[in-house]
Amino acid sequence: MLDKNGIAKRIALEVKDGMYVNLGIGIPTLVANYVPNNIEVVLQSENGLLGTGPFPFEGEEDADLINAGKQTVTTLPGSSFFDSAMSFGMIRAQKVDLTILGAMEVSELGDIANWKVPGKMVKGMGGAMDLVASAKNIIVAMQHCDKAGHSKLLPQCTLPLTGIHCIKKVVTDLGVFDIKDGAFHLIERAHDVSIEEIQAKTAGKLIIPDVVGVIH
Amino acid sequence: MLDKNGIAKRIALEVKDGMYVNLGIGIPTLVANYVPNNIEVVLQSENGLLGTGPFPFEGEEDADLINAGKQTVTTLPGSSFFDSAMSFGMIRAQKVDLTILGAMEVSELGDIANWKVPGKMVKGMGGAMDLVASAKNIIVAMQHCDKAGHSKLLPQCTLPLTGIHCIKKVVTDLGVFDIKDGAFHLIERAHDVSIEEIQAKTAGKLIIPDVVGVIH
Amino acid sequence: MGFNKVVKDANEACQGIQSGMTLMLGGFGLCGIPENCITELVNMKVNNLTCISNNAGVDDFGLGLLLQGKQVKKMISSYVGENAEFERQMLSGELDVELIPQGTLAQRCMAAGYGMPAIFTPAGVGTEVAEGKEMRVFNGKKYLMEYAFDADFAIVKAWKGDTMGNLIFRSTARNFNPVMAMAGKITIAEVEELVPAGELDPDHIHTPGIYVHRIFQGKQYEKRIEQRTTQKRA
Amino acid sequence: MGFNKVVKDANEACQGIQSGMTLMLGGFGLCGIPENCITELVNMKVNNLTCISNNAGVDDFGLGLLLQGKQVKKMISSYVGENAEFERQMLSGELDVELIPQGTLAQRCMAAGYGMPAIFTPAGVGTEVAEGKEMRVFNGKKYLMEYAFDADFAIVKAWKGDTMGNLIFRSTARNFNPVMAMAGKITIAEVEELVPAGELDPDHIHTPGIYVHRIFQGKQYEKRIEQRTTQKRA
Repeated sequence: MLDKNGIAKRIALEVKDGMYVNLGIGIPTLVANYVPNNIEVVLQSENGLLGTGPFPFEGEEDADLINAGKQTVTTLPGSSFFDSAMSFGMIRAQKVDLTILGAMEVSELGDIANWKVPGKMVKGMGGAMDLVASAKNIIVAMQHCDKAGHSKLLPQCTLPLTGIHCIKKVVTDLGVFDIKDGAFHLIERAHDVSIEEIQAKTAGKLIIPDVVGVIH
Repeated sequence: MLDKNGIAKRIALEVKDGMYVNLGIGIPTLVANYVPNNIEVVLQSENGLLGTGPFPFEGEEDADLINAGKQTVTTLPGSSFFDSAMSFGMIRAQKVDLTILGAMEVSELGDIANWKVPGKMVKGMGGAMDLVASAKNIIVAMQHCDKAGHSKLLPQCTLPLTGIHCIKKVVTDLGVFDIKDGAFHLIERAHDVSIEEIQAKTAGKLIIPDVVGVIH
Repeated sequence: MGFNKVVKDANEACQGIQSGMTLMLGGFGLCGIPENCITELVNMKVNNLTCISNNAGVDDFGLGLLLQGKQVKKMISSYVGENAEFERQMLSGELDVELIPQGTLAQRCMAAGYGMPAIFTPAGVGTEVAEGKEMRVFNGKKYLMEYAFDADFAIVKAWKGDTMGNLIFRSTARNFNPVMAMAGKITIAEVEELVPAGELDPDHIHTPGIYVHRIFQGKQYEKRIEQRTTQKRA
Repeated sequence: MGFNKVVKDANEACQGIQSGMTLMLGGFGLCGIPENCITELVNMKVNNLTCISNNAGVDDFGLGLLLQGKQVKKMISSYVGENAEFERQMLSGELDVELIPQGTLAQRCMAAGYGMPAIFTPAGVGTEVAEGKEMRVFNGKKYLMEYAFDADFAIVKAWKGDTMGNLIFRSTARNFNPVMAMAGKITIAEVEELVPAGELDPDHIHTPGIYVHRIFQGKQYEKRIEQRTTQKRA
C-alpha cells in the first residue's frame, strides 16, 4: 500500500516539464516535493499567484503572500500576481495544464464529490467546483476506502457532487486508475496489493487489463 | 447662430465639478477648452486612459500616448492606463458620468445615427455604439441642419442607427433641446435665432415651453 | 472638491452604511481584508447585513468580528470553514449562508464592474449549485448563467492609494479586492499608504480611481497570518 | 526547456501561421501594434487571413501592409477609416468586413481569455449590429448575446517582457494587447525589451506568462504617429 507520500510520488510522474499546475490541499501539496529536479513546473495558487515557491524561512513570513491553502509561501523568479477573476479566468480558459486534488468519492463516470457531507458542517467548495469544471487534465489523489473500509471508487457518488464527468485519473493507496467508458481501468497496483484485493475494494466497475504495472 | 466653439462653450456649462467625461471627436473635443478653471473634470479616452491632458509640446510627442482620436496627448497627475476591456467596462458600468458626441441625425425618441451613410465608405462605429448604449448622460453636439438645409432633428432617423432611446440632450447651432416624452423640448435658443426659425428647421416634434432661455 | 476622495478615517468612510444593506468585502482568508472598516462596522452596530466575501474570517478577526456581534444576516462566500461561531449560527439557523464556487464569485463581481448583467460559468454544472439556474450549452459544454452582484457598498483594502482613488495592491493581498472595487455602488478603499495624486505610476495602477468613491489611510494593520508555514534554514 | 518561451525573431515566432487562419492583432490605430510580426507576415505571404484587430492600419503601415499584399480575406474591426486600399478592396468585394462595436470587440477577446463562451452587451441593441443575434432583457435593459472569439494565433506587442512570457505594457499602447494575449490558442508577444525571468516586479505584470507561448525582442520599432498634435511653448 502507498502512504500519502507514495501517492504523491506516483502522481509526480504525471507532471511534465513546462506544465502549469494547480495543487489542492492535502496529498496534492506533497506532489511538489517529488517533482524531479530536471523538469520545471510553475505552480498556480488560485488566490492569485503564478510561480508559488517554498515556505519562507522562519521570520521571513509575509502576511500578504499566501497560497490558496492560506499558508505563507514565497515566490520564484518569473512569478506574477493577479486578481481572483483573472485567476479563475486562466483556469476556465484551460491555460492551467494539470489540476491535482483530493476527493471523498469518485464514480466510474468520472464524477467527483469532495466538498460536503450531509449532516456535517459545510465549509464550502472554495475553488474546487471551478477547477473540476474547467481543467483539461485532473488527477485525484485519495485513499481507496473510507475509515469503515467502504470503497470510495463507486458506481455513482453518494455525496453531493463537486463536478460531473471530469475525472480521468485516480491515484489511491492501492493503485492507479484511468476512468473511461464508464469504468475504472487498473493501470498500476502497489507492489504489496493484489489485484484481487483491489477488485474487492472497488465498488465501481473495474476493468483489469492484461498488463498491470507494479509500483515499488 | 452658434459656431462650433459656441456649441462647445454651451455644452461646457453641463460639465460639473468631479465628473468623469468622455469626449467624442470633433466639436466635443472643443468642450475641454471651455470648462471653467474652478471645476475639475477627468477626461476618459476609451483606448485606455483616465486623466487625458493637453497636446504635448512640440518635440515631446510620445507615440505610445494617444487619445481615442489617435492624437498625441499628455497625462495629468492621477491618471491611469488600462486595457480596452476595462475601459468599456467602466463605460458600461456607468462610471463615466457624461458622454459628449457628434451625430448625423437625432430623433424625437432619442435615437441617434452617427456612424454610417449608405453608399458612402463605412469607417465603422468605433466606440460610439458602446457609449450611447451605456452612458447615463449623453449630450449630442451637432449642426441643426445638413448642408442641403434639411433638419437633422427628425421624427425618426433615416440613417442606420447607432443607438436607440439614449439621447436626452442636443446642442446645435440654433439652440439647446431636451428630448423627452417623444419630442424635442426647446430649452434655449441662440440670441440671433428666432423660435420660428427653429420651428421651421426642426422636422421632429418640437415643444416650445413658455420660457425659453437665450444664449448670448 | 474635484477628485479629492480622501476621508478622515474609517468612521467617515463608512457613513451611509445601514442595517440591511449588502456589502462586498475584499480579501482571501485574512489576507488583504479591510481591517479598519471591519472594526468600524462593529462599532457602528449595523446589522442584518448581507456580506459578499470569499471567506468569513476567524472567530476573533476579520469578518468573524461581525459574526460575533450577530450583525450578519447572510453570508455569500466560497469557503467558510475556519470559524466556530459561524458554524454555530449556521447550524442554529440564525445565519443564512449561500455558498458559491470561488471563480463564479469572482466573476460575478467582475461582471458588475464591467456592466455585464450575467455571465456563463461551467462551475457547478450537475451539482446542487445548479439547482434552479438556467443552463446552456456552448460548443458541447454546459454552463450555468449567473448574475452580476448588486452591492450597496464595496469595501476593499489596498497597499497604496492616491487622493484620486487610484489603487495598487501588493502580492496575493490583491485577490478579490480589484474586482470588488469595481462592483460597488459606493466603493470604500482603505490603504496602508496614501499619497498625493501623481505619485503612482499610471502603468502600475490596478484599480483606476473612477471606481473608488472614498479613500483613507488605515490607522494600523495587524495583518494576521492564518497558517504560518515556514522552513528552517539549512 | 521548462518555461523559456524565447524565440529568436519574428520568423521563428510566426512558425505555424498558415493561410486561412484567424489572427488577433493588438494595437489601437498604429499605437502598440506588433510591427515586427506584421512585417514577417508580409514576408511569409500567408493569405486568406481573418484578422481581428480594432483598426486596419494605414496604407503603408500596420495592417495596411497585409492589405496591400491582398493577404486578408476578412477584417473584424471597429473602425477602419484611415486606409484607401482598404476602402478599394471593400467596395470591390475582395475584402469581407465585419464591423463590431469597440467595447464588444474588447470583451469578446476577454471572454475567450476568461473561458466565458459568450457575454451580454448593450452595444448595438436596436441597430443593424443586432440583426440575427439573440437579445435578452436584464433589469429592464436590452442586451445582445455575443460569442467569445476563437483565434488560432494572437499577436501582441508589449513594452517589456521576460523569458517566461510575462508582459508589461506602456501607456495607451496597452489597449487591446492584454485581452488579445489571453485569447489566442497560441499567443506571440514581441517586446521592446526582453529581460530574464525575475527582473519584472510580479505586482507590475499586466499579462502573466501562462498566456504567452512565444516571445522575442523586436529588431526595431518605428512607432509611427498617426495624428501628431502638439501645442507651442508659451
